[in-house]
Amino acid sequence: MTDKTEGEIDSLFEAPPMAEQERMVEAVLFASAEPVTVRDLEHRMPHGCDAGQALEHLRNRYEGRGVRVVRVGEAWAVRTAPDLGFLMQKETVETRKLSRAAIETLAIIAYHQPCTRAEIEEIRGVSVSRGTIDQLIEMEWVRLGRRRMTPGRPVTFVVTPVFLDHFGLESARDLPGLKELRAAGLLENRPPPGSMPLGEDRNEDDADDGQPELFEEE
Amino acid sequence: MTDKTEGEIDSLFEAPPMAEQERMVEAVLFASAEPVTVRDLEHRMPHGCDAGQALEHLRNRYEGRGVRVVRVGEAWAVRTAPDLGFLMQKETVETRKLSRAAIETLAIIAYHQPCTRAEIEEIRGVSVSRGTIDQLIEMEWVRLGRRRMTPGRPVTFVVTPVFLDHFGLESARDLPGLKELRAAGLLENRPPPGSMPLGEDRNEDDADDGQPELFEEE
Amino acid sequence: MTDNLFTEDQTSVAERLAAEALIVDVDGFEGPLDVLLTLSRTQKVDLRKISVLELARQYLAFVEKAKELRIELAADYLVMAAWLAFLKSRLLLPPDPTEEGPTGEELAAHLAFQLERLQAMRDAAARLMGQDRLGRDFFARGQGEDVTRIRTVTYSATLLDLMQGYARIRTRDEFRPFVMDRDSVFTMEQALDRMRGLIGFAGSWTDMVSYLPEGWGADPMRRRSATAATFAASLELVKEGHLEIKQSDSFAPIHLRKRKDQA
Repeated sequence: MTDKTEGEIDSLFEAPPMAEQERMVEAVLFASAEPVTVRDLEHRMPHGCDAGQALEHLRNRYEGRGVRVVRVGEAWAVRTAPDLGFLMQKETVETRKLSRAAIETLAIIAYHQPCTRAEIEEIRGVSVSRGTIDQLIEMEWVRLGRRRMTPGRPVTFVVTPVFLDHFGLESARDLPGLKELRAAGLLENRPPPGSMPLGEDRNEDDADDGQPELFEEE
Repeated sequence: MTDKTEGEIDSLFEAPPMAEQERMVEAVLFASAEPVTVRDLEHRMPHGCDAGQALEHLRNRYEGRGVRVVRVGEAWAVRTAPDLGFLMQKETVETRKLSRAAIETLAIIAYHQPCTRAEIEEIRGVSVSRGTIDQLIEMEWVRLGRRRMTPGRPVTFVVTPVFLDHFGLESARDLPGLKELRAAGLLENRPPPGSMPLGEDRNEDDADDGQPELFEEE
Repeated sequence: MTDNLFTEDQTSVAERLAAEALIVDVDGFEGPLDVLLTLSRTQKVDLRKISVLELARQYLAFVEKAKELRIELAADYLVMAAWLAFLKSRLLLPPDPTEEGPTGEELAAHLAFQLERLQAMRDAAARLMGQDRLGRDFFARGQGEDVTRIRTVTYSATLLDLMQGYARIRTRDEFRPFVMDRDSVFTMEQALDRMRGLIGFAGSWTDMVSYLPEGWGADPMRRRSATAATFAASLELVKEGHLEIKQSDSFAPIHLRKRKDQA
């Protein structure tokens, strides 16, 4: 032990070869039904491993196969290719039917996040029943975000990684049509001119700031 | 499959290419909660598929990978490679404070090593439970020393390099003596003033002399 | 359901039927904005080119009809009607330069924006629900392999713990002569033991001094210790409810007796 050179000692703690790291990531992702974060991967792998790089290799390897390596927010998971869904009908679990109000509320939260209850109500033009958001939270599709720094410090809602996983989205940025909606100005929280029965006085700056900020965070 | 000659209607029902069949088997094995039989595979796959052959292909493909296609009785399943089982363990480390009895026992062994159980008991003034010394040995802080050449040839205990390492000591001799402990205010626990004529100097020589002598033996 | 009725009407008859259906189904609407969005579809134009004036007329007609049919409309429908009537007047009358606040055009534009945004969100919701979905179109591992949790307990101790531990034992050694000295000390535990045996007989008030152990009365140091211990033990027994204690005056003798309700 005493006369080992630096190099020899180093090699003792050297990370396994990339091919081996890839195997490790493969095993962990396959074993877990839930997405696994890069951090968690590296936590489990031997010291010095680069899970991110191994993931990239693995992702390429599974390109076009029956299962794929997909990104879910900050985490990664193996999922079957969507075109093979027809083979899996046996596995299908009937998901709870969501009400129209719940679906719209979910979409508004997803596209406008972080989004307050007042904003949801402004967009839908009706009050949001307590049960609706509760249901989405219970399904783990929606969670509380940061409080809005406006008078009353209202809570905001954001979508969760479970939501992203369920809809096969890498991040909230990948929501279908998000770019177009934004370009059309339809994701703006445009303040109503003067006072209106449907509107509320909101801080425009805040509305503008809030969105990109949260999307960054996701 | 490509050399089918029976006409166009047949080609409509032609089985998908083997690569596609392999994808299907891959997806089904992955998603299924139970191992899947070849018969069940064929049942799910489009007409004319050869699940057995697709399985063989898939099996070869996973050769040496982080997951394998394994046979479970009559059925097939995807399983992580056995050599990567260590990745499937999540270690949680809980740190607990060593009991007072254990610390005192350890201290006596460290200061008086090599030290017999009878000596420890004499110094502590109470009997030492077997579990206490076992725990210290299990922690690799204490090990058995030479037997004492006295009647009954009792075993002795000494501290280990792991112990020294943990406490940042080069040797047990580095442990501060009583005089230093007192100087450091660690012997604050004085008898009530006036109640006794306890000579504070009484033991000082003893402390200084006693220890080197004991350590010499090691 | 009402959506369909309004997207497919082609003829005036169909429109009329639809309008009636609209009224009959008023409960099925999610508020005035939903009604407005439904009505706006009858204009068959891009929501961006919608005539808000026309929409206001349609809505007011809808509210009128509801009244005729004696359908109770929720307050927010009526508030919207009032607001649209106001908007209509603003749009029809030439702008009054002295009047403050937003112009009719600004208000109309905002309403059009709200309708467009609501429609966009409904479309987005439909697209979202049409995405490939976990458990329907793609699947997670069916048989997750459990991660076994290995719990390791490590014990920690610092050098300070060790030294303090040792110091504790060694100082105990130093106390030994003091411990030897304790033959002049009568402890409260000893006194308690003694008292417990005696109180059964203490039916009437008795001076506490009589409870002092034998041979402890002569030497002042021993007497002090025994008195203090006995007094402390007496208080303890009072606290436990076995004994009553009284002292008539400062420094007067302390009297004890068994508590009456005690067997």
